[in-house]
Amino acid sequence: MSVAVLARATVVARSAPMEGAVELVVLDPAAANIAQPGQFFQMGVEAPHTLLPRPYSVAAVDPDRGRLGFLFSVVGAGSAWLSSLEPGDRVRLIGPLGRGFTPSPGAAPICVGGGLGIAPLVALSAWLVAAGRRPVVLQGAREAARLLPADRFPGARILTATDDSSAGWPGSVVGLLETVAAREQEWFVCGPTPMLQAVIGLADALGLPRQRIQIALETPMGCGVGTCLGCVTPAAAGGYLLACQDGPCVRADRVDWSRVEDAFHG
Amino acid sequence: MSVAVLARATVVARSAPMEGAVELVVLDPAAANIAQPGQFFQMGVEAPHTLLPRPYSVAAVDPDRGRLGFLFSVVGAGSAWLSSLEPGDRVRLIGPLGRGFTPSPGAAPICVGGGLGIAPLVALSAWLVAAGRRPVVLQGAREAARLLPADRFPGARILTATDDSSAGWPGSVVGLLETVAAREQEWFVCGPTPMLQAVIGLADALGLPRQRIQIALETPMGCGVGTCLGCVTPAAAGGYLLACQDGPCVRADRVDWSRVEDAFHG
Amino acid sequence: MADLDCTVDLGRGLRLRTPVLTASGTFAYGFDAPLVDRGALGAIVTKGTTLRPRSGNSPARIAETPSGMLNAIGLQNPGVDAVRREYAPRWAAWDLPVIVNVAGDRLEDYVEVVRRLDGVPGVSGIELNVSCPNVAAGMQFGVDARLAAQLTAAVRAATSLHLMVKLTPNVTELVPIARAVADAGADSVSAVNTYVGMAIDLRRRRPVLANEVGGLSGPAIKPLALHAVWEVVPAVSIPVVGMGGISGPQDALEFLLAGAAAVQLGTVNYVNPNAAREVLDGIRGYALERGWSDLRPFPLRASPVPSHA
Amino acid sequence: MADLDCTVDLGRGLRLRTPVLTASGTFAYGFDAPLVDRGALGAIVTKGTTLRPRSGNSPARIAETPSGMLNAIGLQNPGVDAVRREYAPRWAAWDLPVIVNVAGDRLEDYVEVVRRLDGVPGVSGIELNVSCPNVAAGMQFGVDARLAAQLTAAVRAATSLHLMVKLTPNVTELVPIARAVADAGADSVSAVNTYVGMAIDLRRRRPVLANEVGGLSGPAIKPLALHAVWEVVPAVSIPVVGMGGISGPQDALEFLLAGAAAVQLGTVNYVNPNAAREVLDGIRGYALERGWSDLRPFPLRASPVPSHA
Ligand SMILES: Cc1cc2nc3c(=O)[nH]c(=O)nc-3n(C[C@H](O)[C@H](O)[C@H](O)COP(=O)(O)OP(=O)(O)OC[C@H]3O[C@@H](n4cnc5c(N)ncnc54)[C@H](O)[C@@H]3O)c2cc1C
Ligand SMILES: Cc1cc2nc3c(=O)[nH]c(=O)nc-3n(C[C@H](O)[C@H](O)[C@H](O)COP(=O)(O)OP(=O)(O)OC[C@H]3O[C@@H](n4cnc5c(N)ncnc54)[C@H](O)[C@@H]3O)c2cc1C
Ligand SMILES: Cc1cc2nc3c(=O)[nH]c(=O)nc-3n(C[C@H](O)[C@H](O)[C@H](O)COP(=O)(O)O)c2cc1C
Ligand SMILES: Cc1cc2nc3c(=O)[nH]c(=O)nc-3n(C[C@H](O)[C@H](O)[C@H](O)COP(=O)(O)O)c2cc1C
Ligand code: FES
Ligand code: FES
Repeated sequence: MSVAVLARATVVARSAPMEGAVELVVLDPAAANIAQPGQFFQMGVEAPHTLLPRPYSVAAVDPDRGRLGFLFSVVGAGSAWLSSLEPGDRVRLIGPLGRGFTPSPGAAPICVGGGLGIAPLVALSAWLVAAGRRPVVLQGAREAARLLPADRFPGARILTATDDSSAGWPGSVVGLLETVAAREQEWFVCGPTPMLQAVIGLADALGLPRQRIQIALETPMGCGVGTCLGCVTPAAAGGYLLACQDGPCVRADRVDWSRVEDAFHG
Repeated sequence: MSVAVLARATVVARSAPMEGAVELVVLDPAAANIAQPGQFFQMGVEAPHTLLPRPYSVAAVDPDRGRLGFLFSVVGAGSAWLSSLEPGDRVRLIGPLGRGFTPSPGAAPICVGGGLGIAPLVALSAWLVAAGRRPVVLQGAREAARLLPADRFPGARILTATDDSSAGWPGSVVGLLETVAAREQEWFVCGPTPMLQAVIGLADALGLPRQRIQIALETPMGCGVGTCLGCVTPAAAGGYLLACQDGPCVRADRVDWSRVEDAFHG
Repeated sequence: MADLDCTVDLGRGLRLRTPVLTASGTFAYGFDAPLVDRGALGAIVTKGTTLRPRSGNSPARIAETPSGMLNAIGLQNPGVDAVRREYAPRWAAWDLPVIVNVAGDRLEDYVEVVRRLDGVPGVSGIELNVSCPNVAAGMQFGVDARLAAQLTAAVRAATSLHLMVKLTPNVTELVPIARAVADAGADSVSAVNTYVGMAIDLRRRRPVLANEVGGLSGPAIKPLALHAVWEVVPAVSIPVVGMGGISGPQDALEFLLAGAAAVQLGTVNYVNPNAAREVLDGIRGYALERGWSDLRPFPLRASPVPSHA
Repeated sequence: MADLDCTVDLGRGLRLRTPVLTASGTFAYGFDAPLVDRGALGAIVTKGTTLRPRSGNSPARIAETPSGMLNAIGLQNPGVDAVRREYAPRWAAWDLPVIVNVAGDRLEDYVEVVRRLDGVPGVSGIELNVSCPNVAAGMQFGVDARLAAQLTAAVRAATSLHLMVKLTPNVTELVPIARAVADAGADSVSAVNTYVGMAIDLRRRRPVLANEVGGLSGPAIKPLALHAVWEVVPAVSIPVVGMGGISGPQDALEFLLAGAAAVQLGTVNYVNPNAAREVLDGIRGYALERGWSDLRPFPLRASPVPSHA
């Protein structure tokens, strides 16, 4: 926790790598030096009537050039404001925050991303490749145009699924996961709640222990650092996990999935 | 009143014609066709936590090219946001609103502007020149760098005053006015309240009837159209004038200057 | 596309073609906001009107605050006689009902104002402002259930017009007051008026408003006003007209889901003259998307059984 | 440049080196906000602490609103015993006073919590949260002068620590309640807690918060909170600690001018971890510009004569 920094970072690039998504690259050397895949940043927004910073997973970490990449969709006033930033503009960043993914050495890493849930997995895939591993990345989207191009995952094996069958596996990314799932794997998952629940169901059916699944949680956040107690997800041990402090990346066995329905806002 | 239009106008130019001021030129053909010197526009601002539109006098009207010019200083969140607009950006405009200046045919027109109070007088001077008159423009500012260049008043006789004596008359623009004041004149005045009061004092001393002075009022505004009753200035007839509906340009004899102290916010 | 039946029957003959009204004090007497699309409106509510003309408070009367504004106009208005003589005849020619917002210090004054408006062509209803926080003693009726009921009953006896009572939110418990005015004969309640607030000028070292305190309106108060409506709706069996901080269709929809029969738009009129049209279109879109043919399916919770229906 | 004496004596031994505190529930127990410059702080106020641990409300617990946020955390906390065993010893090593915010449903629970904190090294004061709007019956003490006084007196008898009573603004009249707790032995009052509000999810057609209603904080409420402080200050002869929507130096200065002895920063901590430092610097700048050597010249109005000084 205590390594997070507060920066007025400079935007160095903005692009639209796929439909419905914006990529923002910012200069924040202190943070780029320490950020881990799965961690997030609180990004200050200066849109009318907004107040709280917006949490975003880091999608790319480049310590050499001091850069961080974020990948997001425009859903409301905050993301709309962020998407209007141009090179040279400044943005307030607090981070890196929370716990990232912690891949274990043995198991075969499978990254499963639904929609913009792919964002933290881009960073994770790059990290795994740099560590000499060969992750399998399963990317699901509504349609082909909303898939991040495969060249964004150099060194990884990339498989895709689309709801409208316009590319890759026809249907849900969980269906695709089913086709490659095996017990000796470790899954890293990010996406909407129904998808997470389907992944848990699949693992249970397959006999893959839940502790071999790491989920990047997405909840409304106030502080991002553990002081507001706003970002809770039901814990298997009773009570709640804080997405910002116990997560966002948590082992799936730590979550009480039977109580999870209400935990997600978006 | 009923001619005001609502537009999402496109910014066509932004510049800094003098220190501490920004000039914004926008495309709003319907409004440019009808705006009169002394009228104002409500400009929508999209800065964090702001709500109300900001009133600005029109400083230039170019019906042929469908353009309006505004001249303003950055004093708070709204004007800061407006000053960040760039060509191509859009801004919400409601106007023209209120009553402009109404020069009478006979008297010699003297325009007296203090600080950014010069803004409406730029438009007025241009209008008078186009009508074949030769206005005298007295411009006061803190220092030389804060004076709008004389070439912004083609066809007018331009005199300046600076508080720090760095250009023109050393001291207040009212002192300068005193040097040229004469009974057969008509004065058009805009500036901070103490300056307005000094002008009234000078006219009274000189014997220039107050109805020969037109003041562009500046008050806090809610609606800009006469529905909120927020923009009041004490009226000589008792009760209040509405700056947005009875003004902003009012004859000085209609104002109760003895009660005016509280009428101004800025 | 099938269209939506947007009409709202507020009772006692006050039928609105749309559930979108303008709020008192933000539309004057209906003559000064030409940019607003009247076709979107169900009714106009006028500026608070008193027995005698009032010149209102000294300036400054308004101040912006974060996502809000303070006002302390002090009920500047031409008095009821000017309203019925000069404005009402013009309203009578409109196809848009006008509800006159009535204010006063004393019960007798309220009654007299309402009496003078009763039966005047062009006047379609009364909104009783028991809550103006800006006039000395103006709070008294609205914060006390007994007094509010007394006032409502007295005014009720003086008019056959639709009587809407406007609640002030500056109370510990709103529900007993809403119930009391309903029981005393109000045909509807509107909620809410402004919240008491202030601002201080750092440079001049004094309150920004000459009146020191003022009423807060605008988006800032929306969550508070919505909660007020949410509380009042199940407590009364008369229609509740919701307002407070509505800045666009989404806010208006929240009030309708909370059970408001209609909404009033206030401060937003200053910011966006298109708001009424956008709100109406937003309501239409939301309802039609769900296959509704009128506004009845909106409330999230069932209404209480009307006690005097 | 001459520096400013920023110390504030809140009474009963609670002396602060600066008038800038963190507000309850926005700083947890002081261990989780490393980016905040503690050098700028006069004290920390902890999360509301109850007799037994509480797991709090179901999510969603927070929602953004225009310039504000709603929260319904539901007093998630580890209970007083964990606080005194695990946290207090760490606080004892700090040069920063920690004020424990205490909450409960029953008078006996409050008293017991306070008793267990009394004399614990590391605990420098109590802030009595009589106003948490999120727990069933949590409103009862704070909205009634008699009950608030009763609670204050009972807690007063249980501790020799500085006792700050935190007022809820969700009342018709704040002054009688402030007076009652002052007379019952409070050393200071803090004002205000959050305002009750709500938000509705249009897509899911239900309240956004699982708890339905929540407390509104942030810049949106600043004009309301400032007014509350403005009202309370001249009514009591004990220090008033102001809060509600302070987002930077200018807001804090408004509260000091209104007569607050110190300010608490809440929601702003989420938005800008530098806020406390910026607020302190702003206070310094304002005072030094005017040639003041301490904070005493701030209030715009003279204080009432202390009744028990
Ligand atoms: C740890 C974490 C990492 C995230 N990483 C990404 C990412 O890499 N790419 C991406 O596109 N999105 C990501 N999200 C979701 C992203 O934070 C929201 O889409 C964003 O906050 C929406 O803000 P808005 O103003 O555009 O939307 P609005 O709906 O206007 O926001 C209103 C409020 O709700 C909150 N909110 C709305 N949607 C969400 C959501 N899905 N999750 C949490 N809070 C929400 C906002 O933060 C804000 O406080 C992440 C969320 C979390 C918690
Ligand atoms: C009819 C009219 C014409 C004007 N023309 C010009 C012009 O041509 N050039 C120019 O530089 N300024 C002009 N002003 C002043 C201008 O409106 C303010 O400087 C501007 O509103 C400040 O907004 P802000 O957000 O930057 O400041 P803030 O201080 O943050 O504004 C806070 C609130 O106070 C109001 N406010 C602040 N200062 C003033 C002021 N001086 N007058 C009225 N309201 C104020 C704002 O509108 C806003 O509602 C005019 C004002 C009026 C009434
Ligand atoms: C400038 C102004 C004047 C107002 N005058 C009145 C009034 O005369 N009578 C009344 O009942 N309410 C009055 N109100 C309150 C509004 O009708 C409305 O209740 C309040 O502003 C909340 O709605 P809003 O947030 O949409 O503005 C006034 C509000 C404003 C902003
Ligand atoms: C997430 C959150 C939790 C809070 N928890 C408490 C609490 O436990 N006890 C309490 O007295 N106040 C609590 N508050 C209220 C704050 O201390 C403060 O009174 C309020 O937020 C207004 O100040 P602000 O606008 O600066 O945040 C909480 C506020 C927030 C936002
Ligand atoms: S976001 Fe505040 S505790 Fe997690
Ligand atoms: S600004 Fe609203 S009446 Fe003039």
